[in-house]
This record gives sequence, structure tokens and C-alpha cells, in this order.
Amino acid sequence: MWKYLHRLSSLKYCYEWSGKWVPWLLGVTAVLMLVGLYWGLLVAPTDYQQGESYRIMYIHVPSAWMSMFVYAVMAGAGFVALVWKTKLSEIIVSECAVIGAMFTALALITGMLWGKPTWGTYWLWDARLTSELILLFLYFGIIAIHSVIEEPRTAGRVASILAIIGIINIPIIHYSVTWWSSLHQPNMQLVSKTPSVHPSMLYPLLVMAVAFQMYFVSLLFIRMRNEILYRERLTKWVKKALAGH
Amino acid sequence: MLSVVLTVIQRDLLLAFRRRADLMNPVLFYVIVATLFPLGVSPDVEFLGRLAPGLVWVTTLLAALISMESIFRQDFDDGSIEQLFLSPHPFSMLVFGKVAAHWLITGVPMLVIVPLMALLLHLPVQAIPVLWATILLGTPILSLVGAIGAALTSGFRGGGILLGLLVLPLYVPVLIFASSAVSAAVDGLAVSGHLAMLGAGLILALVLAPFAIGASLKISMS
Amino acid sequence: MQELLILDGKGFYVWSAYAITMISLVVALVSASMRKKKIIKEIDESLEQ
Amino acid sequence: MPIQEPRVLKAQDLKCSRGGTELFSDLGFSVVSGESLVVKGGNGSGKTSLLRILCGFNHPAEGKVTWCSQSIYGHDEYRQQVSYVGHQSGVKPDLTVLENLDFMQRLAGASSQESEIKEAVRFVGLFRQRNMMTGKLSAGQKRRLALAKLQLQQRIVWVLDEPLTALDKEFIGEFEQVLKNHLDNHGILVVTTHRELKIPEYRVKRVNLSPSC
Repeated sequence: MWKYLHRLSSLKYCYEWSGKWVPWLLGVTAVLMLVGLYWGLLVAPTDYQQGESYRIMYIHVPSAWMSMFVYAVMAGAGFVALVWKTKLSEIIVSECAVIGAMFTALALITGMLWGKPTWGTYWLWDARLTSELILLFLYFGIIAIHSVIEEPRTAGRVASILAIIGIINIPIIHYSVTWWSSLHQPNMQLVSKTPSVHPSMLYPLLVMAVAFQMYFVSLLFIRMRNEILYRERLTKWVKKALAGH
Repeated sequence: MLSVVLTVIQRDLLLAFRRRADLMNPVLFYVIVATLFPLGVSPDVEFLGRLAPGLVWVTTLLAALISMESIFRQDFDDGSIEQLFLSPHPFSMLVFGKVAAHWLITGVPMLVIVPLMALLLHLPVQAIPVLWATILLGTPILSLVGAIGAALTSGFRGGGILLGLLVLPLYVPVLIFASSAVSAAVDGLAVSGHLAMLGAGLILALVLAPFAIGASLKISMS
Repeated sequence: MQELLILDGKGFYVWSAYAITMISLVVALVSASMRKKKIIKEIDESLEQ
Repeated sequence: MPIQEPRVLKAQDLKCSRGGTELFSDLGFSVVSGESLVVKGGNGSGKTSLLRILCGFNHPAEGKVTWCSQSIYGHDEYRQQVSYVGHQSGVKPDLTVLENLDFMQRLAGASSQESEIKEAVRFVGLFRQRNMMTGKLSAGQKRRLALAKLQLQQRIVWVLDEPLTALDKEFIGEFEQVLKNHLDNHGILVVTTHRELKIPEYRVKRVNLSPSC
């Protein structure tokens, strides 16, 4: 195990290792995405309650899951960055922040587009959407760090601390926002967004969820390799690697 | 150990009183914002009374945020952070002293001004004691948590708005429990649950924040 | 094909949601690969000096 | 200064980079009690960064620094033995000279005797300004105040960044005497300076960061 971890700390090895995987990941993502979209949009039956608008669930729910999952990955990388001070984990933290913010924004937009036909308004201060909005601020905070602090190593460690503080704060926010929304809109429960999911509707959702995971890993690898190239641009191995291109 | 924390508090209070003008900043800010609400919202007694708990606490949050900038900015500029780092005492204890001093300078005046401004906003009188309790429990959390953001941004230029962005998500739970405690008091409902949550938040902040602040300062110092 | 677009009146929301999502996912990938080209060009230029 | 077995401050293949550009690399040296390390190098060659690494403020990109063969990071005992005088004075402009020194003594845990502080202030020639606000002192006087702090703290490792700047001629002579006393008391000195320090050659080790200067 340690030998493996140690090898990952050398950016050169990591650059080459991830490079081999990117084409495969992109292929799997494309296939899964197409299957999921076709299945969710065309094959899955209409929901008796919401009619067709529930189909937005197939991108809203995976985005929301990914916004939380990416934050967890970022906090994990942040912990590694602070404890073992590896450059790779700092790069992962800053890349995850951007990807996570994208997923959170998508979850919010699709949530609003789903809310309009279902509730009649684009935005409703319900627990899930509000927590998602605050999560977006957490992401923006970490992204903004890199614009304020020029020195990449310091910025990486500050971002790692923020990611860890955030992961402690997310359950607190979720609990307090849920409690708060039940206080002010007691009748929120009957407007639950995910309808009682019949298996025929559930499978496309799972396919889309895996598609989003594959997308995340491939985008992370691509962006990570860019950042490795940029940060190691003065080293010999980068020049040698690029000579081949 | 405790004596050194008191030493840091005493020095910071002395520093603050040397610049007496700055002491008034949070209070002045509070009065200004609190007078804007009736002009902007509506002077109607009943309507404003219902909004008062939220307005009072949002303003307290903003006042705390504005004053957060000053905790470490001066120490970074004159290099005394490094001297604190090189002292035999644990860094997070010294930092705790600085945050405690900052709370005494900015939080305690809130205990005086906030009930007064609440009356201006037609907050029903029976809610004033509970409001006072939420300020007593809430503002230390704001100082402790805000100091983490300040520790991360004061060392760098352009950290201003970034501090707000970092600290806002951390302030949300405090705002929720504090303002709902006051509005529960307005309706005569039980407030012990809300205050218990604030108390728990305070203890969590007291235990975790100093270490987070110490670690953050060490990073932004490098 | 027609009713597919309308999706009993809710088509606008469903299709715009899917469009926004798919476009931003693709744009993220494209901008990442464009950045790679820019970095490689930058490194090649620095090699020439 | 308690005299124990010789203390060693050792650095091994240090590498430091700022903003992606490398300042210095494969830097190694060791300084024993009673020796001083003079760091030479042009502007921006990383002198200050090296000093800050030795104080434990910064982490080097590579390599490690040890104090009595223990890494200095998280080494509480080492932290208490370092006095750092950087470009900034490290004192509060709104406090008077005496208040600053008094706070510093109480911070270090030593019970601050009034007499000791007055003696240190008199030595650096700031006795007349002792009740003045530090902010109103001139650059040279602020530098003297920082050096008074060194006298008071009596720590083993002195890390001084351009200590002689803004000091006038005759005070430099006195100050060099203080440095010699410090080395005689088995102290360690790490210093960057453009002007040659009159310290006996056998006690001096040199590090040159950028040969181009």
C-alpha cells in the first residue's frame, strides 16, 4: 500500500498513469450518458403525479449527489495535503473545487427548472435547494482563494483547511436548514420532489449516476494533468514528455 | 498558561483604547443599518415587529463580519504574528487571547446597542431578554468562526470580500438558531431548545476554532 | 416527434434543463483540452528561447 | 546563558521556490554553538526566505532543517530558543517602548523586572524615548528597539535579517560587541548583511545564495 501511495506523490508517474486511463474513461462516460439519456427521456414511463417534468430528475439528482461527493473527495484530498503535504493532493483540491462548483450550479439550475412546473415558482426556500446554495458559496470560497493567493503551495494549503472546515460545517448547515425550513413551511413534506420511484424509473437514474461519476473522474484527470504540466513546466521530464507531441 | 492569555487580552484592549475612534465602528454600523430598515421596509409597527428578530440578527452578523478584518491585519503588517509564533506558549492559546480581546471590543458593545435598536424596530418587549441571551451566546461564535476566515485572508491583499465569502456559510447556523429563538420568544413559545443549540455551537467553536485559527495563521504566515 | 417536444406542456423545462446540463458538461471538457494546448504552446515557446 | 553540550542547527539539501521560480536548491550547512552563519546574496536571491525557513515560519520545497538532530517543525523547544529580527519591527506602533518590551517579557513567561528592561533600553540608547509611542520612532530607533529585545530575550539562536540597516556608525560598533558576546556564550547567529561584520573569522561560516550577485 505505501509503495503505491509513495509512487503517487511523484507527479511524473501520476501524469503518465492517469494519461493511460483518460481515453477509456471518456469512452465509458459517453456510452453511459447516451444510454441513460435515451432510457430516461424516451423509455421511462410518465409519472402519474407530475407527468413529464419528473424527467429532469435524471440530471438534477445525479448533479446534487455529485456536488456532495466531489466535496467529500476534495476534503479527503485536503486532509492528505495538510498531513503529507503532497503537491498532487493540493492540485486535486483546487481542481475538485471547480468541478464541484459546476455540479452544484447545475443542480441548482435543474432544480429551479424542475420547481417551476411542479411548484409553480422557480425558487422555493426549501431545505434541499437552500443547502445546495450554501454549498455553492463554500465552493466559491475555495475557488476564490486561488485568485487571492499567488503562491500555489500556500494557496493549496489554505484551500485544504477550508475544505476540511467545510466538511465539518456541511452537516451542521444541513441540519439547521432542514430544521429551519420545517419551522417555516411545515407543509413542505407533501411536495417531495423524487416521486415514489418505480423500478422502471430507478434504473435510468442509476445509469445516469454512474455516468456522472465517470464524467467527474475523467474531467478531474484531464484538469489534473493540465495543472501538473503547468506547475512542472520547468522540469526536464515535462520537456521530454512534450517533445513526443 | 492562563496568565499569558490574559496578558494578550490586556495588551489588545490597551491597543484598542489607544485608538478609541475604532471602538465605535461596530456600534455606529449597527445604528446606521438598523435605521435603514424601517425606511426601506415599512414603518408599520406590527409588520416591523414581526421582521425585527431577523433584521436585528442579520445586522449583528454584518457588524461582526465588518469588524473581523481588524483582528490579524495589524499583526501581519507589523510582524508581531511572528513574535507570537516564537513564544514558549502554545500558539492556539495566544490566538485565543486575541480573539477573546476582539470579542470584548466588538461583541460586548453589541450587548448594549442591540436591545436598544430592537426597541426602535418595534420588537415586542417580552422578547428583549431572549434577544440579549442570543447576543451573549451568538457573538462569541461569530468572533471565533470569523477569526478562522480572518486568519486565512488577512495575510494577503484583496482578502476583504473573500473573508465574507468564507465566513458566510459558517454564520448561517448561528443566524438560523438565534433569530428563530427571538421570534419564538415574540410568539411566547419555548426558547430553551434554540438557546441550547446556540450553547452547543459556542462550545464547539470554543474547542475547535483556536486550533483551526492557529493552523491557518501558520499557513498564511509562510 | 411533435409530442416529444411538447411533453404535455412541460417540454420547455425538461429540454432546457437537459440542454444546459449537457452543454456545460461538454464545454468543461472542451475548455480543459484547450487549456492543455495553451500550456503546451507556452512550454514549447519557452523551449525555443 | 546555561552552557550545555554544543547545539547544532543543520540544514540538508534545502530547496526553496517562490511563485514557481526556484530560488536556491541543494543548500546544506551546519552551525554549531558559538558559530555564526553569514548569508550573502543579491536582492530576491531568497535570503529572507532562508531565514524564515530556519525560524520554522516557512516550509522548504525540499530538504529538512534539524536542531540537535530533530526536525525543527513542531519542535516546541526549538521555537522557544529562536529570536527573529526581520524587516518589520515586530512591535506594536501604538504601544510605548517600555510597554512593548514589558509585553514581550511577560509573553516569554519571564517575570518582567522593570530594572532589566530599563537597562536594555539604556544600552540601545532609547532611554530618553522610553515612553514614546513606537510608531513615532525613526527607522534606526525601531531597529535599536528590536535589538534591545535580543538582549532581553537571551535566546540561543539569533536570526537577524539585515540588522545593521538604518543604524548609525558608533552604534554598529557596540552592536558588533553584543554579537561577539552572544557567540562567546555559545549562542548561534544567522545573519544577512551587506556590510562586513567584524566577527573573528574562525567563528564565521558563509553561504552564498546567488553566485551572480
